[in-house]
Amino acid sequence: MTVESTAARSKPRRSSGKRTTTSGTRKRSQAAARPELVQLLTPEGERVEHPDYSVDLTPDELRGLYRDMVLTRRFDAEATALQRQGELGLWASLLGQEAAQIGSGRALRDDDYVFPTYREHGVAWCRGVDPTNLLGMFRGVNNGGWDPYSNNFHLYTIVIGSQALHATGYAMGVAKDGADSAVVAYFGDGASSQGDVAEAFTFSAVYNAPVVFFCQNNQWAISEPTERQSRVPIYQRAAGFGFPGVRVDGNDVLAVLAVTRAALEHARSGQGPMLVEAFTYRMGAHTTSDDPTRYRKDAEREAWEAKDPILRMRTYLEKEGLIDADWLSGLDEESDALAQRVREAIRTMPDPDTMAIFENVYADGHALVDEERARFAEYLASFADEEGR
Amino acid sequence: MTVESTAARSKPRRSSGKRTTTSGTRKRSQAAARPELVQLLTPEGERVEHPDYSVDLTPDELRGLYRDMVLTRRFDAEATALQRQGELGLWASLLGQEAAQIGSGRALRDDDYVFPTYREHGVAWCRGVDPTNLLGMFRGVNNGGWDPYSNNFHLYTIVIGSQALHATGYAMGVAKDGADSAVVAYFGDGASSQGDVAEAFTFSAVYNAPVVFFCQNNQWAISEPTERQSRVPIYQRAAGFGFPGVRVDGNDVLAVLAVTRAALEHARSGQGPMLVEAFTYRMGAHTTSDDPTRYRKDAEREAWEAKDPILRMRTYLEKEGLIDADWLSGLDEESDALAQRVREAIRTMPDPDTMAIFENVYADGHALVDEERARFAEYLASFADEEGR
Amino acid sequence: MAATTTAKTLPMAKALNESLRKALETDPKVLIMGEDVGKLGGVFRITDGLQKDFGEGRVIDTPLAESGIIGTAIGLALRGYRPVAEIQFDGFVFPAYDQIVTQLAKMHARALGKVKLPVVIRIPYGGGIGAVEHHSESPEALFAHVAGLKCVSPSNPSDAYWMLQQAIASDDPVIFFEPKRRYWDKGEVDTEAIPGPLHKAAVVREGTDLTLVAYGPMVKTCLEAAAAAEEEGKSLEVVDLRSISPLDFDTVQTSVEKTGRLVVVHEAPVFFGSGAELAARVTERCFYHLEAPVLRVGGFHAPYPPARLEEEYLPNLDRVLEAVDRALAY
Amino acid sequence: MAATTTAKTLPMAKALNESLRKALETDPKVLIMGEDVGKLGGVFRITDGLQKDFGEGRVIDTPLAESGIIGTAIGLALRGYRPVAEIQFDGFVFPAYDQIVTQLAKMHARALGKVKLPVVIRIPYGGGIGAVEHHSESPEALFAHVAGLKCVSPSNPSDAYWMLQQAIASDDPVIFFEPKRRYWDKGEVDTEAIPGPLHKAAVVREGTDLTLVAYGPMVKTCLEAAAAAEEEGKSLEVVDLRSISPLDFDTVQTSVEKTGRLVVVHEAPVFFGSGAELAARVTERCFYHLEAPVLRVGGFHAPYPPARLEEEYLPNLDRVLEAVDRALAY
Ligand SMILES: Cc1ncc(C[n+]2csc(CCOP(=O)(O)OP(=O)(O)O)c2C)c(N)n1
Ligand SMILES: Cc1ncc(C[n+]2csc(CCOP(=O)(O)OP(=O)(O)O)c2C)c(N)n1
Ligand SMILES: [Mg+2]
Ligand SMILES: [Mg+2]
Repeated sequence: MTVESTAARSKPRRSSGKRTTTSGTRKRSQAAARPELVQLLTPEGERVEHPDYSVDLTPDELRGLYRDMVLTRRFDAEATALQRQGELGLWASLLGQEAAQIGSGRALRDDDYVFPTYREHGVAWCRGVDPTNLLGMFRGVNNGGWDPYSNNFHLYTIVIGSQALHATGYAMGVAKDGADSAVVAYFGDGASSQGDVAEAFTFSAVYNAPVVFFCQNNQWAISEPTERQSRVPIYQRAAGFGFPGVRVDGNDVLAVLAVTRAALEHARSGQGPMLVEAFTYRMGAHTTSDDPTRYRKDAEREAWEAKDPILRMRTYLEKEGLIDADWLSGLDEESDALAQRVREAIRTMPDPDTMAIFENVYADGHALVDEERARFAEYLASFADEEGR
Repeated sequence: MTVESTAARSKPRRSSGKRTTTSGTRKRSQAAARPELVQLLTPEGERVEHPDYSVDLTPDELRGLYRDMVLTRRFDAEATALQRQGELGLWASLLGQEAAQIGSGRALRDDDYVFPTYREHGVAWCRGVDPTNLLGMFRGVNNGGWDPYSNNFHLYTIVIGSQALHATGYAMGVAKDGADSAVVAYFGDGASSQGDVAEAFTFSAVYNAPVVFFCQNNQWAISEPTERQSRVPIYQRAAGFGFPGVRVDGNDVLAVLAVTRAALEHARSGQGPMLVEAFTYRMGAHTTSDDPTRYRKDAEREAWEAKDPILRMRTYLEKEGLIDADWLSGLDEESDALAQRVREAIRTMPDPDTMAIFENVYADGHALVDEERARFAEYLASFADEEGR
Repeated sequence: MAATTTAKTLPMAKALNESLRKALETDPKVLIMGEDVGKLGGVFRITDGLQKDFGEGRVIDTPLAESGIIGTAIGLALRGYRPVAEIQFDGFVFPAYDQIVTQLAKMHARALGKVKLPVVIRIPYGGGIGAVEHHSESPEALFAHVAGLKCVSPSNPSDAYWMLQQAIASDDPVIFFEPKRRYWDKGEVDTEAIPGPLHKAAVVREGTDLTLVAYGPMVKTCLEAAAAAEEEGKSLEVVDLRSISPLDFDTVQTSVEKTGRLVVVHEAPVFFGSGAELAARVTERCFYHLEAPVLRVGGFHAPYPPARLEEEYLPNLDRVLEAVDRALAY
Repeated sequence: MAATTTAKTLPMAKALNESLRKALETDPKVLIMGEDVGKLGGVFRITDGLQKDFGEGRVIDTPLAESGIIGTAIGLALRGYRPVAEIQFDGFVFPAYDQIVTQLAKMHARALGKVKLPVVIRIPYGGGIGAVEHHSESPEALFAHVAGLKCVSPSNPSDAYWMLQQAIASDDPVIFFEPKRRYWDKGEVDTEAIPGPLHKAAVVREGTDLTLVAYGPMVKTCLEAAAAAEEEGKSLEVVDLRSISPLDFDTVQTSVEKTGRLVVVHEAPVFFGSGAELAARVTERCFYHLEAPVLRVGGFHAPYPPARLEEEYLPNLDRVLEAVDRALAY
């Protein structure tokens, strides 16, 4: 019992610019006509074709995707290191999910709006959110340090699945406004079990809201494998709500880009929601607090390392002669600079003022907050007085 | 994009007893090989065949189904009348859904367990719950007046969809016990939008729990048509969670019986959950508080009257010569007797004792309840004293 | 508010309906959403006729899923809309509780003020209408405890009209508790008046011996109790809180400093209810003025009983007066 | 409980683990369910090793859906099981709130006593561990207000062990709040002792000038405050409530009748918190004994702050002593 995706019919919108045709190296994907997993670049770095999805990118665009993935990974590694050094209380690494995030993030238009989980550092990067801003909540200086509207990138949401409904409501608003932008809700394989995600499917389908549900199935929800959440592939969930679902190789940045573009186009063109399941892998721990050795085998990780999203892209670019040692060492320098910038930023990141506890609880104020703020200020002042004596 | 039901493969378990073969009057259902709607008896009272589902019933069994439907409808009409007379605060009529409820109710074994909504009076009848017991909560003397364990029929649940999870948990327990019984969760088309129902789908699929989700799609959730809940048929929801769904003509008691038996067998035989969508119609108001003229046309109701579940069965039984005027007038008498019994029962139904407010709040007691009970008793006694003076 | 030429006499249900109509007319960003709010006009007809006049795009029948209603209302608010969501009955707000408590209440703070959540959640609440389970509850304490939410409850048609206007105009999420048993009580509404602040309590009857504090459905009960007490020569002041979060302690304090005694009345269970907060704070503020402990009259620590018991269960004139007598006996 | 030969010194986390192990051993109907409770042993390792020893049929990793966890636990209980459900963190209990409040809490009453719901919901709660949003909250008031639930919170390893045994043995639903910042604090546990009643408070330090009341994580803070106050010549009595619903007012009353002053301390926001209920009821019971109003120390009416502010936000020794001074100044 399989559910065919109908996403294929809406062709991806092409970005302008000169293109190189790299079809010389393309092969048809090995599987039958419409394989379950959409793939355009094999783990070995070979371009393959898919009957429904394609991308046609300029060398600059191709290099750009690689650069995005490398920088994102470097930033992520730096954040993990900063957590070990005690600069962050926690870090949720995206290691292994770079293609899923950069591919989808680069499919977006500026006027699209994104609702992330807590792990979408690569998408944030594509949206232009300053990476150091992402660190605030993990350091414990705030619960989300950026203005969602400046990059159309919402705050990280920790309560699993709840942002799927926000995305749906936002998309209902987009449709009401007559805008042709789209909204993306990111969530994980674990989140697919939450009632809120199902309700988001229902609302978006009933109102035909322009929202793309982007599920990064990284195989694990902390210690639980995806089979604990579903006994069939997650992308199939969509059909029963009346909209298409598709599974894409989440470690293949080209395929993710192509599929997300198609899904966004589907949404923009008034066809309503679509579910993209990016089949990927969380190569690291769930967060820095987690110990994956308790629940999964090294062999599994090793198998997935062979499908690394960055490696395959590099192999491909090299084979195509699109990058060389010079370019790569330039990127290395850029990575180092980014890492250093992040390190410096964290060390100079100010602690919040104590009285920030009482700020922004309400937009229009609240008598009790005012009273408690005043009393607490007095209380704190009493120590200052004592010290002052 | 349609999702094929796979329910067909598990054949219904046949009940013992002598059977009449009524195939002489059977025709193949008009639609193609596997029509979306499973039907064994047309609105005109003609037996048709279905490639996947069949029933083979004795004349007594066939008459029994008719009798059940007639008595249930009569009880329901009486309850509606009692509400008008002020004996009940509210009544939720099942008018039009008799086949869905009797067909599924009669498919059950004694050791199966049922979780109803607030409208399953026909299922309660099949379970042997005294109909007058159903009136308690609508009269306002209790919130559910029967012992769920004596008939394996749980209390009515008003919070939409929540019982789907109870059914799933109960079924997980059945599986743990190694029992071969099954559990049925009833719910409506509106309920299909609730997150709890989706979570029940997820849990039951993941744990392979022996539960049948029986959705009576009566076309309306109060004033909202089913399209407000889903843009595809509800039975299709199941496939995306990894289990079969099937739509049955909910006004065809034979088809409902056949399909529910197959679903129960599916569950019992270790294949996990199954979703049955009984396509039916709420012929009356949502409840006695509702005014359907505000939101739906008479014509719709009239169209459905032509598909009445009781009429078609009567036509069939008469055509087959299985019932005659005598039998029918016997049933009339039985109906009148039932109605009278219900009327008498309600008039003698005692109001609860005031102190019942404090009863059964906890199984093991609670100091505050004891304190409040004592104080309130004193308070009430103070009036008695005054009056006594 | 004194009657003027622009005042009309309306039942509370109609006042709410007119208030919603006004909001829809005035601000194109205002949306109404909920179960059966469209053609049916809601089970209490509070949204009667609005979909017909403003269309399905502004008055939205939703799927039957409360978390979905509030979750999408949040998204709509983020997009610049001002959703007014209806929860059909008090007992059905809980599927949405997570969205309300972890998202709606906190998002403004989470965003360091960068986003606003002008969402109103209308909840018909309380008992006294002979309904079945889940249709008569008073869950206000479960919202008042949560920072980021405001909670109000009108007791009369004029407040219903104006407080709803103000709630919709507020940039904060407001839980708007409508005393369903008072929907059909009539009162004067002046739609041209200039209303007082949303979160200020009102002394609705002056007195000198004891202060009765209530909100929503119990204000009427307290006024009746005060009238009955007067016949016995007791002068009770009645304060209509109107707002439950924030609580207007100043008004209560002023009254208690005058009367020296306080009885708080609400339908919700007493244990961990609004009366506890009032008792605690007023005792702290008026320790030397109180001649008796603050007494509370409210629901018991038990599920709301079946309808045939609700008359005994609900605080009524007798129970209020019994507490008044106890307080006066100190 | 005094140390005996059967006592061992354990951190609270391990005491809870042993208590669960004991329950699984003793009663085949006991089940453990929750997110990551299996191989991982829970994010706090409270269920460490249990799935290995009792199998996947008794220690059940669930899909990521809290309403599903509690809803299926209810069904399992109806089938005769005794589920012990783990909610991973305080802030994630809200998706299950509807099942807890409208189903779990009421079903026994709804069935006129015909069904029992022996479900324990374990919730690691409270702050002080430097966590991100939703991982440091104290939502106990939101459960205590609801009839049909019992709420308890141990403050030390021995109580953790025994109260969990008793909660599992109870035929009522129990919300079991585990003070996560005390998981690693060690104490003596005598697994052969005969424990006192689950819902009785304990005087954990005797004193004469003022009573400090707390539960869970704040008991230690209060004991430290009492020790510090002693150096200043103030004698504070400390009561560990242990149970939040029911509250053991008798023990508190006895103490307050002796000391004449009461300060209640909890991490949860003060507004509509446990302290309000205690203040209201104790004032009513001890009106003529109280020489000062009951004062409350707790969280502010604001979302739990980011970790770098929690030290200031959380009640600590200084804030407790400041309230003590204020109470003594009356
Ligand atoms: C409602 C809720 N329950 C539990 C948690 C704790 N939790 C945080 S992440 C996580 C697993 C999420 O898995 P998945 O959705 O697959 O996303 P991933 O972390 O793999 O990216 C859990 C259980 C939470 N944040 N919210
Ligand atoms: C959680 C919840 N929300 C709202 C309601 C109010 N309500 C009662 S019945 C109903 C419609 C149910 O429709 P459906 O599931 O199709 O069942 P039907 O009444 O048609 O049998 C609604 C909205 C409720 N009981 N529970
Ligand atoms: Mg995952
Ligand atoms: Mg229906």
